[in-house]
Amino acid sequence: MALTREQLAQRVAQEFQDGYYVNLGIGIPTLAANYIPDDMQVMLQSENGLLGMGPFPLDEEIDADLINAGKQTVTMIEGASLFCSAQSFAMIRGGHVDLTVLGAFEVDCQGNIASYMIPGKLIKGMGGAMDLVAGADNIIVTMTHASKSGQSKLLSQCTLPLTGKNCIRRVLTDLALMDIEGGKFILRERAPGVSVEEIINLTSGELTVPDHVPEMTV
Amino acid sequence: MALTREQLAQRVAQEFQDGYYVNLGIGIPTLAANYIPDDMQVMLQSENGLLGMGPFPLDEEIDADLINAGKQTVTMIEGASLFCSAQSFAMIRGGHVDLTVLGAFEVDCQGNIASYMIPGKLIKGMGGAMDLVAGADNIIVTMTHASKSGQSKLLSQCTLPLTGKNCIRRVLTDLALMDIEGGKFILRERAPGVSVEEIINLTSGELTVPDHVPEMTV
Amino acid sequence: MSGFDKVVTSYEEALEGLEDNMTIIAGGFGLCGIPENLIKEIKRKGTTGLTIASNNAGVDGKGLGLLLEEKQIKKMIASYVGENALFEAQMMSGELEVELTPQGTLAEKMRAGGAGIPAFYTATGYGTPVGEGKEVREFNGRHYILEEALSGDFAIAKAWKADRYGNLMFRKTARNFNPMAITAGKIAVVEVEEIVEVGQLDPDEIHLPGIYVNRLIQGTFEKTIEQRTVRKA
Amino acid sequence: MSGFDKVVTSYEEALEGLEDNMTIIAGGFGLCGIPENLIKEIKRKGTTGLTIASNNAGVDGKGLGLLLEEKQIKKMIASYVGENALFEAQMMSGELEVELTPQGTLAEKMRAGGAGIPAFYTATGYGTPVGEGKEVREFNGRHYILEEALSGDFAIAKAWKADRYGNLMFRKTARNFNPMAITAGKIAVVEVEEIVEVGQLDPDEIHLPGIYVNRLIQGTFEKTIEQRTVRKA
Repeated sequence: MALTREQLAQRVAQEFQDGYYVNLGIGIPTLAANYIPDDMQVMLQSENGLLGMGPFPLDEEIDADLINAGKQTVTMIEGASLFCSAQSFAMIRGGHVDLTVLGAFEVDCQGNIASYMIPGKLIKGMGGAMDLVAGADNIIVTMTHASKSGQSKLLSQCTLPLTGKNCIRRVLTDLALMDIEGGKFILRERAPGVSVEEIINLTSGELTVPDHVPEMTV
Repeated sequence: MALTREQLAQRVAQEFQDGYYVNLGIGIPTLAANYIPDDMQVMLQSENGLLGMGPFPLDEEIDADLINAGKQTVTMIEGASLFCSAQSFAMIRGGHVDLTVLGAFEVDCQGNIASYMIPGKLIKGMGGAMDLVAGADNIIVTMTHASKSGQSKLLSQCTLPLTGKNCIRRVLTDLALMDIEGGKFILRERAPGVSVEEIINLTSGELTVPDHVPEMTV
Repeated sequence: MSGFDKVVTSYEEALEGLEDNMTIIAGGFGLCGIPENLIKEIKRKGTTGLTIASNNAGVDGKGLGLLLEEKQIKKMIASYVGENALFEAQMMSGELEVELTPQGTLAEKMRAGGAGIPAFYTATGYGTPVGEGKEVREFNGRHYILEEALSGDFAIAKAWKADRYGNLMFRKTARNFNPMAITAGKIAVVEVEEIVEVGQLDPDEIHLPGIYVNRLIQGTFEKTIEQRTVRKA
Repeated sequence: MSGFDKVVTSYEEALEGLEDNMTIIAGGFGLCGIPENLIKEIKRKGTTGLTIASNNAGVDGKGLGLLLEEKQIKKMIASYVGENALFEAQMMSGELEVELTPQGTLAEKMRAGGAGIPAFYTATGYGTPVGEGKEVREFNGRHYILEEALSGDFAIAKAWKADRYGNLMFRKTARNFNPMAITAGKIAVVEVEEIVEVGQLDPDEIHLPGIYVNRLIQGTFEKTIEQRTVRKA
């Protein structure tokens, strides 16, 4: 079975390590914050100028001056800090954030990512995504493995305008966890109940399948 | 008579305008702070990270954490602000300081300045001087007109390594106030009792002398 | 003797000298920390042909969205413009020129504009449409593109508290682009919630020194929330 | 679960991993805001062949002057080195390599090193010995030189107050180069006068977020004054 949004978030959370500073994109990545293990501290960076983002506020705690990068009202945890956008992206561009998780439209086996623009259709802008993919060594892209019509999103070459070139090393889809190495996808884990054949069929870019591909634990 | 140090400082202070942010170099420039007119507010920038420098402290006010760029203990005026060196030089390099006053070994009629190094003899470093001369539109260089042995310091071309190229427009010496325009020194004022001839004799670079050269008021 | 007192008492005075076809650098992220009254004054003035650099373009009827209604903006330099139907319509019709700039690059371009750095290299945007036509250079085996500084005839920004000399403090994530935007404006106009007397702010706690501020005005703010999200007690 | 607690309890632990021939970025201006105990620990360790970037090189017997005594420094990157006879002697004899860097360029190079900016243009130093061998480029009719970022294996710095997560506050002009130095170190070690519990610092008043800090230690400081100047009451 393909992973649900919650299961994707759970699997993302398995990448967290104690003491990690993490930037989570809008959508599924943000959900991963709900699955931080109890014996672990992870601090969330919001690129609009907050390190140490907490949960959504109680109704009476709402503060228009305290939002996240998705413009949602949020809170701060103890030990949080606030700063300007230049400092925030100094942190990101300078490689000080330990893990970045974000969504995409397409990823290819060169590590290219397209996530911000569908020409003639969707022109919203890249926000902080280009800085995030250029600044982080450790990035996980989360997305569905294929479009609703069954077109693979894991390509030999991205077809949409790129957000970043040769910067993605790990992709988590609803079907599989894959690394990108030497111009190939490498199948690391499959979603529970999903066969290797199904993943091969829905992966358009070159794919290496090790002898043993364990099921994810979610 | 050649101007005294105090008179030089007084003449420098005549360049101040109400609301000016000013960076004063070590030596005579610093003395100019003593001659800020009573009906005028001038704020002193110290490039180690202080805007709004006050007078030296009383003995009981001394604070090792509060010094100026000459490493002297200082105080802050009301309305002062503190910041890091990157911010301090963003201010300087970005042209936000209204007036910079600094000393020099030599100035030439191309607006070049040499102030930080005598090869084989004095190698202390440029500190913030190169940033100051590159960042300010409005700079006054103060120095003696000639060396003790009578060698002019106002040259057609600097002989010492440069602190900045083509950046000086105004020089105040113990004998004269001069502007630099179109590759020439222009004599604007002479020290009380100093003749135009004396200035001409001690100025090595090309000098334009207007018909009327008033005496300074100091 | 006005000295360093930056306070003006009307929004008209705050934006005196703003003319058609000028460039404005604006602070704010979404509708958070935007100079909302200064934007309203630009609408009232009717200044047109503006180039505006701001992370976002407001929403319909709020923030910079107000200036889109009257077609006062000729060009937007922004990182994300997804919340504004009017914006999309004007962009698609070609009435509005748009220069999409990555958020961190935009922040750094503003900072550079204020700090006398004419250009810098960044890996952000290399190999993407953002990098097209820009110089590429390798440092330590990695590719970077050259980005130039941004500065404007005016900066408009919002801070929380200021003293009369224009020393500024910001509040929470309403800080965002405001400090850099201010440094990048030839005439920097800042509106704040509270102006205190000189000497009331701790010099160590000032976020941006008053040297960057030309005009200061106290206003009242709507502070519209874009995405009101709460949790249950 | 150590999480974000950066506190170490000995100077030995604070500089664990510092080896011969490494590069260190150091905070401080003159003797103000220098990491004096970390410097003493480097002397005790006897690490040699060091390249150190710091605005100044201490004075005889104080600050980085301590490391000159033992000839532990191979190369200094500094803007002003005029207070140190030992320094001058070692430089003149060729034992010590010196790269004189304008103060503002040095600050910006450290900031760039921490911020992922590999290089930037500045007018500072154009047409001077500092510009020799560096690329010159014109922007808007003015000449600028290309300066590259600085970063180090270690950063050593001094702050005033910190929480256990390494969120830092500096005091008065002891801030100087410390924030940028910290961002430019692969391992950033900060000594402070006081460590408080997490939650004690106002997030809006933190000068540098703890994300840049790897190790934090509380020390006691001599705070030598170089030029004690007073006025009469």
